[in-house]
Amino acid sequence: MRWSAPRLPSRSTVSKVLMDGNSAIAEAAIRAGLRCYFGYPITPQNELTEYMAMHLGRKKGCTFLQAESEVAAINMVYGASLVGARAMTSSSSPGISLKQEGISYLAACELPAVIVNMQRGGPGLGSIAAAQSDYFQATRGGGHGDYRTIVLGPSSVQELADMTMRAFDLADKYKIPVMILGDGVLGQMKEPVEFKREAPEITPTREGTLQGAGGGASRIVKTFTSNPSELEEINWSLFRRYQLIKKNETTWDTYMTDDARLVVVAYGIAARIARGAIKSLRAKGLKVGLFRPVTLWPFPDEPLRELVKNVRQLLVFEMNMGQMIEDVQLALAGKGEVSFYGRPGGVIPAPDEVGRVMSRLYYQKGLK
Amino acid sequence: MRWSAPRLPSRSTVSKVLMDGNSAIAEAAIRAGLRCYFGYPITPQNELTEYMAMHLGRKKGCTFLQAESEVAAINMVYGASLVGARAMTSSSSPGISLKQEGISYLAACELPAVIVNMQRGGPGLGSIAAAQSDYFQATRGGGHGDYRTIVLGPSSVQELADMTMRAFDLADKYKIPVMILGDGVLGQMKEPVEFKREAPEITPTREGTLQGAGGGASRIVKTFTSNPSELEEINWSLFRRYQLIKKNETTWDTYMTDDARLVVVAYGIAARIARGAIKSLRAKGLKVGLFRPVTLWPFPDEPLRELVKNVRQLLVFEMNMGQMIEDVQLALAGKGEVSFYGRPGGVIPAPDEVGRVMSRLYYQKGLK
Amino acid sequence: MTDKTSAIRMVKGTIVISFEFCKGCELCVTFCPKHVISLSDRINAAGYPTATLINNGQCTGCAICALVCPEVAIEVYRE
Amino acid sequence: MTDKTSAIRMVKGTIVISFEFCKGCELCVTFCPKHVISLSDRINAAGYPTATLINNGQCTGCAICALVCPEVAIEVYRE
Amino acid sequence: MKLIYTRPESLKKAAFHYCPGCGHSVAHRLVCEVIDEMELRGRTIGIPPPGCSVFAYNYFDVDMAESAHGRGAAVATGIKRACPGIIVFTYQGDGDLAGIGTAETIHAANRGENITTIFINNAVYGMTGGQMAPTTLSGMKTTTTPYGRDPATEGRPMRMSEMLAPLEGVAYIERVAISSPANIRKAKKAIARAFRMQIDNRGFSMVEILSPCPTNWKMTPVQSWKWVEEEMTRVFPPGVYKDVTEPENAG
Amino acid sequence: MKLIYTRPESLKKAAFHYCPGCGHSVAHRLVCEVIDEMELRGRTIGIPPPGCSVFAYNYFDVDMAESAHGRGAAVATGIKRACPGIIVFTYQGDGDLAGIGTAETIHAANRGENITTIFINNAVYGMTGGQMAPTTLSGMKTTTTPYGRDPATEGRPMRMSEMLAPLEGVAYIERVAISSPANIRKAKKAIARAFRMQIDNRGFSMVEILSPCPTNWKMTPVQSWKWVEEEMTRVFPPGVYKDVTEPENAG
Amino acid sequence: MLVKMLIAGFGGQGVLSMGLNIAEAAMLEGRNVTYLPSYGAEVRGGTANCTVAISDEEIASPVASSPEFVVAMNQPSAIKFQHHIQSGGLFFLNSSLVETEILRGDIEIVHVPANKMAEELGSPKVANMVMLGAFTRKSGVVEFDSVIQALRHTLGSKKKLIDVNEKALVKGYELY
Amino acid sequence: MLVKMLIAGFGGQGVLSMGLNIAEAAMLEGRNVTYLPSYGAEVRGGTANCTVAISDEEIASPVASSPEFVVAMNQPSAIKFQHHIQSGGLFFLNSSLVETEILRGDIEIVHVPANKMAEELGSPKVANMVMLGAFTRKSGVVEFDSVIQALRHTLGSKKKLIDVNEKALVKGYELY
Ligand SMILES: Cc1ncc(C[n+]2csc(CCOP(=O)(O)OP(=O)(O)O)c2C)c(N)n1
Ligand SMILES: Cc1ncc(C[n+]2csc(CCOP(=O)(O)OP(=O)(O)O)c2C)c(N)n1
Ligand code: SF4
Ligand code: SF4
Ligand code: SF4
Ligand code: SF4
Ligand code: SF4
Ligand code: SF4
Ligand SMILES: [Mg+2]
Ligand SMILES: [Mg+2]
Repeated sequence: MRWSAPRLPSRSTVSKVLMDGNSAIAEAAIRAGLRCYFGYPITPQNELTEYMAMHLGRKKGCTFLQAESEVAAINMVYGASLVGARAMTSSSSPGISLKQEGISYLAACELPAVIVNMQRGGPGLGSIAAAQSDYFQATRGGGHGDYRTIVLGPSSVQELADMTMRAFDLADKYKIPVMILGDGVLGQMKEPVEFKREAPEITPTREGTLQGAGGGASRIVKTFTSNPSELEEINWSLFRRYQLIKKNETTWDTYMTDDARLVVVAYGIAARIARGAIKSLRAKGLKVGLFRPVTLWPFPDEPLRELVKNVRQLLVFEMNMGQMIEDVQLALAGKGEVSFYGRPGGVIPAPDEVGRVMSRLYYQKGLK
Repeated sequence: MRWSAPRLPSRSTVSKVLMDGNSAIAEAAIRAGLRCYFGYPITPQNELTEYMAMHLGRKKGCTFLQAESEVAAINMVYGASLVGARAMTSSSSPGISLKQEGISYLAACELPAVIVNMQRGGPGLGSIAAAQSDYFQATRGGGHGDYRTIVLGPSSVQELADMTMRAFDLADKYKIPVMILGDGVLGQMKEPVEFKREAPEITPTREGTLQGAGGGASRIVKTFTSNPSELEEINWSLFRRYQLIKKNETTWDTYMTDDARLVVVAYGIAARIARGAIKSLRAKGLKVGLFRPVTLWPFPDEPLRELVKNVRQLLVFEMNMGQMIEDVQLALAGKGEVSFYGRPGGVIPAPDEVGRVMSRLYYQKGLK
Repeated sequence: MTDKTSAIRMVKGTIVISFEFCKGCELCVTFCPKHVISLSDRINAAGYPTATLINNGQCTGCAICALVCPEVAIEVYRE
Repeated sequence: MTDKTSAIRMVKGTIVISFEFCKGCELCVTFCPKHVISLSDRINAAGYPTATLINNGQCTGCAICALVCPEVAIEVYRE
Repeated sequence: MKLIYTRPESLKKAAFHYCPGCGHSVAHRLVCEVIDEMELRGRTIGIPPPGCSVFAYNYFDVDMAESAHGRGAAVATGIKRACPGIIVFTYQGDGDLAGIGTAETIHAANRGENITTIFINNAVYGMTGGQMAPTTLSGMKTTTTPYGRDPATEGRPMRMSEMLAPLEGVAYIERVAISSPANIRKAKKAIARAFRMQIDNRGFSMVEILSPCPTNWKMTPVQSWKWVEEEMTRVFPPGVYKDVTEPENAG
Repeated sequence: MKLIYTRPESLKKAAFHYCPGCGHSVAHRLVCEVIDEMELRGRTIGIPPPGCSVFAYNYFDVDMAESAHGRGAAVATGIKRACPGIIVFTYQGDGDLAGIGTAETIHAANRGENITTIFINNAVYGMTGGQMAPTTLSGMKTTTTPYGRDPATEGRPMRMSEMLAPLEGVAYIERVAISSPANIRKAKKAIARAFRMQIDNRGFSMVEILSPCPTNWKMTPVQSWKWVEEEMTRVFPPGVYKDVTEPENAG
Repeated sequence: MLVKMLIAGFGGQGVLSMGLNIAEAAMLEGRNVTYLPSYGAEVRGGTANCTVAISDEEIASPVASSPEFVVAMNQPSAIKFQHHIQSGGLFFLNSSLVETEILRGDIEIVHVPANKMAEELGSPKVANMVMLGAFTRKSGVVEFDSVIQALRHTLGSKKKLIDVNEKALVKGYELY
Repeated sequence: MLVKMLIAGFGGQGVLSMGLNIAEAAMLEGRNVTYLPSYGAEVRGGTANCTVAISDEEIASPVASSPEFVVAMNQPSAIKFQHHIQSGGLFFLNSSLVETEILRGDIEIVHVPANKMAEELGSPKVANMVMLGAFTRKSGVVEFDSVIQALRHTLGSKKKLIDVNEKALVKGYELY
């Protein structure tokens, strides 16, 4: 057969590009009006930093800066956020540990910021493979003191992009640091992605931030409070904000739960794998479904409680030794029955494997 | 009345000395065979560092070193523990956040170490008053990856001393970092204390540690594992150790729970305050008691579950916005009824105040 | 400004020491080239003995006292 | 040592290059003062073309090749 | 008579919480005088540290934002990069700048961040009760060197001005002392010069101020000032360590 | 014929995972040769970093323990303080030592910790894919300086040997280059000298090794060696920066 | 019985050592005791205070929100703490330095011209010991003997110091 | 239908761009696709691989533990990955470099002398394109047109490069 060069009509889904998750976050952040990015190299999130170097650094009025460490980077974010710029940093597990003090300060000073954690296996230097073992750290605050950050758990490159935009909006709305809790695979894999906003010409400046006092009264941003009662009131006022966030922003997703007898609870890449497993099992007639927390904090406990009114058997599936399961158990308060399947250390189980665990449980528990 | 100088018979309880909690930890650590202390100043734990400067630094073969930062200090502890020395660091909330990466490494490398956190109000720089708001960080691992540390919650100067000795023994026994979770008041207050061990002449060296290979095979201590399956196995083997610790070392304390209708769950200084409140309420005929977790991790969930077989009403009292309450709820899985009273930010409520909360609850819930 | 200040008389220079701000550190006392400041036994609300101008006629208004005063407690006047 | 090595003949000096360790970086080729090493087209298991001694008689056993070889792939012999 | 000296405008009318004779108070005033004279109040942000000067925002009548311990240079970097038009100064102790903040300080200086650092070297960790600082003198007793700093195990005092000056991003570094009227005048000039560098976009500027801490040195205020003048300056010689606008000190 | 050169005993018989032409491999061998010749194998602990050399423990046949990124000097301090009889060396990259580990390095040096640091300066973060390091040359392209390092915003390359040498705790610092047979010989001598300082309890010793990274520099091995010789040494001049045993370099 | 006391004054007035002395004395008597100094940033302000609790039973909290006894060695402390004292409590005032009128009628006020008496003894530094003597006598929380013994224990071998301190203690004790 | 493929070889052989090309082609066809490169420390070892999954439905996991198609551009990859292929799968071997006997009987083996053919074209670098051409033809996972279009999109304006790559693609495509 002879082949002659084709003149193809463009069949492409024009607006989509094939992009890795890390770059997609970067592009989405730029389109969300990011002004300052401060990062430090660590696998598996380097593409994010490098994309910023390439694209943000040359944007008018914007800054890309490779900091000398993760500690410096988060404190630079603090500085940029102080003056109202949309600011961001990214890292992976060990680097995120080093940012904990800084995150606690951001939370204390009510400063918006977006922090990306592309988790890898741990503890210690661990592995650079994808894992979900920083769930506790992200949702309980690995830093000191009573505070929370909003934590988003995307499970595709498209969601990384969308949630990055949402993260900036939430951060500004509630004056709170927002963490995107991804993992190595999400960061590295390429998928078609569509960006739903155009980058603004001029990056926005949050109102009411320090800009120099001008002719007016000078302002103070501080966290040190020598009077405990005063600090207590600050703590409670943060708490009230957290309650509000819980009320307004809790997000989750379900898949085939309507008639399900067994529901998997999973987030991020694990949720996606579970979904694949569910599809296969449904084809075999098993009534299985998925409950996916999208905001990991606030955790969707109310909807989960609703769910167990109909579904008794849950399977929490995480790529760790069992962390989110505590939130599930807290939500259920003894209702329903919760099993666990975990693969820590960076092992990414195939949908089939998860499917086998599910069907075993399905038969064991007599759900047939 | 004229007074003439007395020749008193010594009525003193000879073996006791009046000592602040921070110094008591230091003295106990030295008697437990501490060889290396690495610290960095932060209120309210400076007396600990200063005691070490005064007493450990001059001990033969021992080292006191003020590090350039908390990050350096925890990594020096890592080094000293690598070669089998009993090693320790101490700090308070913000400084502990900075140690999270190092703690994760210690856990990953199965290296014993003792870490003291004299908590203060947070987040951010917060206040230097006593608080309990690092419970999540301590018990969930503020660092990255799947790991645990043993966490002890003393509530008197005597216990600080005793638990410090226990901490070193536990750390060595299970090759795990152990955290003493105190608070500013415990560190600062003086009480009579008795030390139950004499300091060894020569500080011990743990066996099987790196010492140079000698004539034998060289050894490796590492956490980086490029193969996820290998790392997974490491994670599970840690997990099995954690299960063992849970089985063997879970410790708790109860006070007047036998016939109690309302039981307060509290640890550390809060437990002590609650005890005072209970004493008064008992005098008024209210059947109230105290359940005190002594190991915060492993949390005594089994004993708590036992307890709620007889006591329906619990009141969790913490000097924070609600952290340990999650462990209580997880333990109970919906059994019993759990109320919460929290004072964050460094406020230390009086026993009377806690007593009022208790009695209000007592009557409200019809426990009379 | 504050309630209790050293009196001002008409001379070449003079100073006004804030009774409330002074902490009695004696730096002005030490550095005044004319030795015209001294610590009094008047204790302020913060518990400090306070400095006072003892020989107003000699003050040149050189402002050295103000320069060294850590509490910014001294105002200087000159003809 | 390894299975495939350059042959040794009796000369003033000679070298043995490990076929498995060599990564074909050509540093020995570049620095050998006698220009007696060259890259062959034999590819080892790691996928690298490997160096080989091409003119054994000229080798002085100066060990410069071993000094620069990053892979410690070269053993040097001298009379 | 004319009022010829009074409190600068950008210094709030509040009593300092510092100990009698403390150098922080003087440094505060000097910075405020410079800010007033250069008319920078409206476009300046100051970054105070944890340390005795943690409450500096109660005195400086400019926008102020606290930094985490040691991270002043990083915070200032973030501000300046986001808003290059703002004049940013950090105010840092020796524990803060030369201890925990070593990396942030050196790298900001090396990058030539266009910020100004007021570095208060009082040879101790003041706020936390007088522990050894990186700048503590050899043999000096502190609460963590109760037998005197031993150079063999604790090293010798770190000289930050000397260490930073050679970095190419540094525009200006001068070490001054709060120890006498003459030296206080010099200190003010140095501060003004440092701000000038920032206004002119010349890069990193720092004034190291040798500063008495009578409380932790266990001296009277007057003794402590004398000690700065006579002892500290021996180990930390005052002077201009870098000035890119003057050929002989351009480094 | 006599075997006159073969693999040093304390270098395991394993193929390196490094790229062809990488300087790490050479540095490993030299350190092992020195360890063998000084008969230190039995009482040495090495501290490799995260970085391309993270697997160094697969090659060095001495006790080895990984450190967290940048904390080599702190870990070594802990070891040496606990067991002064052990010979401790850290092996660190430029990102590790001059970036995140700046504070630990400077303070260990200032304290005169009796440890030896092998500092591999390859002007990039090798392991993570060739990002800018503090030592990246001005104008040099890396993955985070795609348009070349801009001194105006990213600073100029940091010279660690120059910065550390003046510290009084430092006994010995030399900068060498892996770029030619002669320079490799010098490198080995420097390494031996550094260990000698430690054995003699003289304080902190460091050998900075300019080291080719052909992969991230996008060069052939031979080009990369030449680049070290011709370009890197211009910015980082080789030489002895401190030697307390030689009057003229005693600092 | 649980008693709590708060002792306050300027940093240099020795209020912490007064508290410590009482605490040591109580310990020597074999009783439970806690001593809690005020700490941290406030210390810079120039004032200091400490709390001592003594009991034959376990002490729940070392903090005293409403102590039975308050000692105010200076004016600011007198103003600040007068409202903290329990009804029926004792308020010890260093009348050499305190000028404030105390307006509460439900507490007993004990005036001790501590500085004046110390100066009379030729050592102005021992005003705190004068106060301690008076406090011991009027409060009765610890035995005078125990206070002396605690003092000796604290001062150790410094014989000269012990003498002058003891003298001051006695003088205060004999005031009432 | 979900298909997964793994492409492996030495770092310099262009295995990642091969995978990317297929992924781009699939995207142009409007299908779901994931592309996952091997990353991190292993890359130092000199080998690289990537996985592409293509489906008309959502793709659950970008990882392929048992892909339908495996391309081995060198000997180590051939050895390492032969056991990963699904029964009935296709194993593409760069026969210019692979000498191993494949022992499995349940898979089909496709020999492509990619290096040899590339050299014949005068550009040894395009061995990967030769293989890609053959792969497209034999696997049928994407249209050849899409591969070409993806290639053009990737290479952009580099006309000369496009030409030689296209030639190699065609050559491989026409092999079967
Ligand atoms: C992470 C962290 N570690 C420790 C502290 C405690 N701390 C507060 S200020 C300070 C240092 C004060 O010394 P210096 O910087 O010299 O300032 P000075 O008080 O002497 O002016 C320390 C260690 C803290 N707030 N945060
Ligand atoms: C806290 C932390 N941050 C980041 C990393 C990722 N990381 C691993 S090695 C490295 C730097 C490598 O560069 P360099 O030190 O120059 O060594 P090289 O690879 O060039 O030899 C980085 C940033 C990490 N492991 N830990
Ligand atoms: S102005 Fe000069 S002369 Fe007058 S009091 Fe002050 S220092 Fe003395
Ligand atoms: S210098 Fe100021 S604070 Fe000090 S004594 Fe004089 S007026 Fe008072
Ligand atoms: S020993 Fe010398 S002459 Fe012989 S091959 Fe090696 S470099 Fe060339
Ligand atoms: S120097 Fe070594 S690795 Fe490089 S080509 Fe020569 S023998 Fe091979
Ligand atoms: S402790 Fe020292 S530095 Fe702090 S306020 Fe007092 S004198 Fe100043
Ligand atoms: S990336 Fe560079 S430093 Fe790392 S192994 Fe390859 S050549 Fe060596
Ligand atoms: Mg200081
Ligand atoms: Mg490097």
